[in-house]
Amino acid sequence: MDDLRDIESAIEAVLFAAGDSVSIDKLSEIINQDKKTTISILSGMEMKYKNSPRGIMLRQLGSNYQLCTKPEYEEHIAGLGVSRKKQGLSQAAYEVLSIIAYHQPVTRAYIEQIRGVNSDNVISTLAEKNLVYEIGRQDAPGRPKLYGTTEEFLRVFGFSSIGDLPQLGMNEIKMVMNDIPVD
Amino acid sequence: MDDLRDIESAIEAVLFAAGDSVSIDKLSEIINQDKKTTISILSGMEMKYKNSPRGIMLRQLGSNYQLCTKPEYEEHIAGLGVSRKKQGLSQAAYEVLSIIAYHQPVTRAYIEQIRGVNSDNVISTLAEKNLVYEIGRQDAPGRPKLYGTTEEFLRVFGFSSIGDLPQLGMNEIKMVMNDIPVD
Amino acid sequence: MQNELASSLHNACTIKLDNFEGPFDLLFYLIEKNQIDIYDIPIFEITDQYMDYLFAMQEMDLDIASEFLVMASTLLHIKSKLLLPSKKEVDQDEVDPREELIMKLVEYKKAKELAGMLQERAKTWNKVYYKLPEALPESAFEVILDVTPSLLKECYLKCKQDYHDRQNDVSDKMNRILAQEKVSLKLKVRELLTKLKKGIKLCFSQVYNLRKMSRVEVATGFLATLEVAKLGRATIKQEVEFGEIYIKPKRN
Repeated sequence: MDDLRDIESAIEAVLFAAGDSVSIDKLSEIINQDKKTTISILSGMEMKYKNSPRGIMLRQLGSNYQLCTKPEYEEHIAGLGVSRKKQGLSQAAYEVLSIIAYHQPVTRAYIEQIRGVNSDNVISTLAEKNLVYEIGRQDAPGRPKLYGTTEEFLRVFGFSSIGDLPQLGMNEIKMVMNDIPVD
Repeated sequence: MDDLRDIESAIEAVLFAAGDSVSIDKLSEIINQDKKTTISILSGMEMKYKNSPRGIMLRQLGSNYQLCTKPEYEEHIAGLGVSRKKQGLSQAAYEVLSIIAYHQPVTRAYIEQIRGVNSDNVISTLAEKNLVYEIGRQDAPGRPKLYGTTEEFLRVFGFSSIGDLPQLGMNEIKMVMNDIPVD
Repeated sequence: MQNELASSLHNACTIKLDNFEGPFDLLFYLIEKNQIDIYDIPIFEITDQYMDYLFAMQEMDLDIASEFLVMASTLLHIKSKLLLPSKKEVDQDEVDPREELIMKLVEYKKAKELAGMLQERAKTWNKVYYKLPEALPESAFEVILDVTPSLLKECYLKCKQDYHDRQNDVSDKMNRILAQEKVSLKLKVRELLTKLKKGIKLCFSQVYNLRKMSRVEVATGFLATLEVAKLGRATIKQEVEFGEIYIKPKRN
């Protein structure tokens, strides 16, 4: 199987059958190409889906890829009568999620320091919704848990990797350091 | 929504999200077209999927339509369920395999004479792994089996032929030549 | 201004009563409400407003979470620090007491901004549908052979070398056996007699050493020794069982 179009078709078939996200490693194994080639093929496909008159698209989720429908056809799909539960998150949950997303890996203590309020329950809720998970423990007294965001986080908020998060505030911090005004 | 391409995309999205088959009636309702038009759009799509480099295709099932993978990608899809595990060869296996590789065709007696130990099990294991096989029988008393290496052997070691085996140096060849045992 | 503040506080209490996630949230709300530059917080005003809010909560019999009180004391502390007459010449390097609070507020602001953005993004990406997995064939287990081609050659040469060594070992033994077979008992007797002619006592183990000759040769040597004794050309003596056998020449 050397023809690029045939490889792309095979990937489409595999991702369709999988439904779930499939790792780049697995895909490269299946199409019998090295990882680098596989990644470039997938990137090419991502663009093709985007720019072709298709109802589905390819999404990168960290080191995985998954097929999904394009958002613009939501109403048509709703016509099927499929009910789906919405990810209802509280304001507090969004705040904690943002802090974890930006500062990961991060401890509970750090989150609470930024928010100024106990965040235990909120973290549990986010973990239950599979948006954050415990990625390990900090090498510090008490070995506190470290939290990070999941693939589901990327999926729900439309990021292809953590690197996709908008860069906020770097300039602001600098500014604070330079111009502490006198009251 | 009047653009045919947009309608087709919407149908693809709907069928993808449904997973299952969807009735023509339901589809015509969703795309807001009469049944006849819907059928002709679906037939057109069926042909497009068939003739395009796609991994999926559209199938009519009575009065329903469903997306599914093309049969030719069955093996790739099967690869999803395969988990791979790396495994090495034992020292004994390497020894027997090397004697067979360099001396093929070769009898069990010859292998055992060189190694000085019973090699029955090792040969069986190598045969199970499809690295060696019985290529015939020697025209000698007892008509002993003759072993040789397989295509799988070449594939696993990355040789294109037996000629690709690591070359023996001049001194090494001398040593080997002096000691050919009597079979 | 005072009235305005009072009414905004009233609104705050009635509308947002339970909605503040924490002291930063409340502080942030006040800052936004008064359109204050986050990097230049009028600490006196903000502290007053913050305290007013807490009093209002108290009047309404609401439990005030301890975090809100911690913030109140922080604000009052900053305020008191700013009230102290500054010894400018000495304290050039002293940091603005508001700095830590500002840093925290900036972090909090970032979290808030991202939170809002996440909320927006979720709206879009919630419109996306995924497909359930197909019933896949039962999972198989594939073993990948991890092999090293160079090991083939190494193992082959090792086998050959071992074989070669064994071969040589065996032929040495064979040679010794063959050589010894040519030596008859008669020859061994003659050899021993020659040695005894020197008139020196011999140790059996030195003349017939298993390390130097084969078992058969040593056995033949033993027979030769007995033969010599029988001929009356030597006396044999063994003091201990399994001990050394001494062969002493005897003149006749």
